Amino acid sequence: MASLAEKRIVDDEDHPVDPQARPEELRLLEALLFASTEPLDQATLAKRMPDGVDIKQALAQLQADYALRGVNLVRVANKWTFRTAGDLSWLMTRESTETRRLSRAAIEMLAIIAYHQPVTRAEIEEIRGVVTSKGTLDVLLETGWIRPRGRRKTPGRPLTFGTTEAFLSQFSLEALGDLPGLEELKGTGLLDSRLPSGFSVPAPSDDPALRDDEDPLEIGDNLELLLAPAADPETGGEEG
Amino acid sequence: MASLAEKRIVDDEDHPVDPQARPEELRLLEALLFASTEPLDQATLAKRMPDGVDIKQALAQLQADYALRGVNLVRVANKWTFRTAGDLSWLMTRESTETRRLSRAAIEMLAIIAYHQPVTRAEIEEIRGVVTSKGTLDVLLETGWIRPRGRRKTPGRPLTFGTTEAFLSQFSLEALGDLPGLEELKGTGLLDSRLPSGFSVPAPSDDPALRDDEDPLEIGDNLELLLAPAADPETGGEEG
Amino acid sequence: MSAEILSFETGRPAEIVEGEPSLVVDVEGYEGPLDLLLALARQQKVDLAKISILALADQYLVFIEAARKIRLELAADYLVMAAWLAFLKSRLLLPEPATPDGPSAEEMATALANRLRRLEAIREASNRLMNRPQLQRDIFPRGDPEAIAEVKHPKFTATLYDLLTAYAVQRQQRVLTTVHLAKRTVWSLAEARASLERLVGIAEEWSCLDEYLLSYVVDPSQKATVFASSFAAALELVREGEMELNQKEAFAPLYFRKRVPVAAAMSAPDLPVE
Repeated sequence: MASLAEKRIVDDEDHPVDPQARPEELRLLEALLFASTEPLDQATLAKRMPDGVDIKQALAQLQADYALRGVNLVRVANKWTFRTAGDLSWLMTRESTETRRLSRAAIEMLAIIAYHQPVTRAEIEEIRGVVTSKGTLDVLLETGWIRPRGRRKTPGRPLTFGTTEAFLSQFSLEALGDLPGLEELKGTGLLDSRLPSGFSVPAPSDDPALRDDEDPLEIGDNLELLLAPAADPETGGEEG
Repeated sequence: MASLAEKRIVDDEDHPVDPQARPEELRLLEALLFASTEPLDQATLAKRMPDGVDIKQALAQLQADYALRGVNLVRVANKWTFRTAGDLSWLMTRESTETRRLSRAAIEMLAIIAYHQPVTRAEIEEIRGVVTSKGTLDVLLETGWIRPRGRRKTPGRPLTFGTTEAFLSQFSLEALGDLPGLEELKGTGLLDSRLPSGFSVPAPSDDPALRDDEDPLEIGDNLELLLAPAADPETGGEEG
Repeated sequence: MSAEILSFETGRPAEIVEGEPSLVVDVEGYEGPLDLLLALARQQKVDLAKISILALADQYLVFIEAARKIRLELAADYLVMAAWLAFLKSRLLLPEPATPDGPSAEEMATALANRLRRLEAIREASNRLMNRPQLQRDIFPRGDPEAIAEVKHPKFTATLYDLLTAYAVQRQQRVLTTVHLAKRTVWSLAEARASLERLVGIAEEWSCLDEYLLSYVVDPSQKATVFASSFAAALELVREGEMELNQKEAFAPLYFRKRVPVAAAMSAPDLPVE
């Protein structure tokens, strides 16, 4: 097997500028690295390669060979492997849109926010009569149809939620005021006409100006943190 | 994205002899083909590549680039993929997974199916002069190299068998026409299963389109059931 | 040792050399009569196209005869082939009839030669196929392919109708639920009577109804309904003779006890002393 190294030297002398005369050990290395199911370290490669090959130098040369290619030879945790060139990572992703139906809980919560905004989570729960899971709120925030708009000036300073422009365009509404009121809902049969006299439906408004009882969100308010434990009555309820 | 093609021309003009100035599309192609688990066909590649790239020409160039390397670009079943060079199999022994050794009967049966497809079990037995055990057929089906493709329009409507893409991939065949010795066999008229016949030697074909004398498999055809009693002369004999 | 004896007894020794030195009678090694014929034909060491079918038939019949002598169990198809070859041999040796009905002996011989050539050809082809570089044996795909990441952008769907229905249903549900809860706060006469009956059963002595009722009234807002229902129920029980009521004056506490039989009632009622 030492003949390989010799052969190479001979080749180099015979055709010093022939770019095709590639040392055989580079072929072996690239085949081994290509087929391996995991990155290989130098010792493992040396064991598999013919004797007398300078693995370190061969790896360096192979790395140079592939440096400008779409596939590079990289060293990860002292092991060698082929990887797609970093600048081509865009090629390795496929984007797709996936249509998802909102859950019933989410659409119910969205409806309350639309009609009663600005509204806090506790108020939503008061109206719905059930506690809302944080997951439902997350999904709604992901739709981009609702947004936290401020904080209620009450103890605990809970977040207030309102709808966005994306909400209007999703439901083909010119303005939030186009949401049907009590009489219209009764007219379409969605609301029972024999409801008690005290029953009312608010005239919704998504005016971005904060109400008197709202504080602005602070700069740096981390929404993820804001929505977590403290604002989650479920976890609180379990303890009670 | 057309800028890529332009860029290349500019590069070529600027550095007409710079060996490093490799067209960007070759980088993209090698990245895609290197990364993929499955061989990719030209249409799939075209979809992922920028517009205006001559994929066919780029593939040819890439194939030439890798021809002398330890990893070659090969075409299998009309799809492109990188494979380790065939002459390096001695090096790769440790990578090889223990593949099940096929019995002589199974190998012969596979060859008959490959060269005579579409072919029925009775025709296979006619050529081999022995009944085939269901076990042999099961083993072959398990490899994924053969598949039932339809039913012959003859009494009993026996299943016809053919090879799959996995077969081409396993034996590094670009297409069925590359089967070794196919031309000689056709020349001697030995591929015609009917004796003795001097004319119209049928060429084997894995074209999924059914032949005139084939019916499609019915929806809900249960392969397990199909291959069992009725199609099995051995078990059939026990019942008779 | 025992294995050897056993194989001798079953008449299936591995090797029995017959008259022809090259002929090894071991039918187990062949895959059917055609395979055996092909092996015999190869011994003629000529191109299969030029093989002597007559000589081949002779060899086959000799082999079969030898196998039968050593009581080798022969599958039926070996014997069928032997019979067919014997028939073919006789046809080949006899002059052909002027107008043969079926295929001539020559045609039958050619057909057999062709079958042998075809089997030989497919054997050769399968060898060449298996000798091709095979995937995972000789050549290898990328061992650690990089997955193409699928980035999914969710697109949510909901209609205005969904939204309005959800709103109306929730609001309406709340209203109805409230009405329902209000109903449950009333203590019915039946409930009051059932409770009193249970209590009277154990109250031999005068007991204060108010104290008893208060223990039942969890929610202060229910006090009125509990007292009203219990009073009505108590009057009913007195009318039925199940219980006795005693009140010193208007708005004074009410005392009750189980009504005692007439005999016992003769003794003076001893009212509880506060």
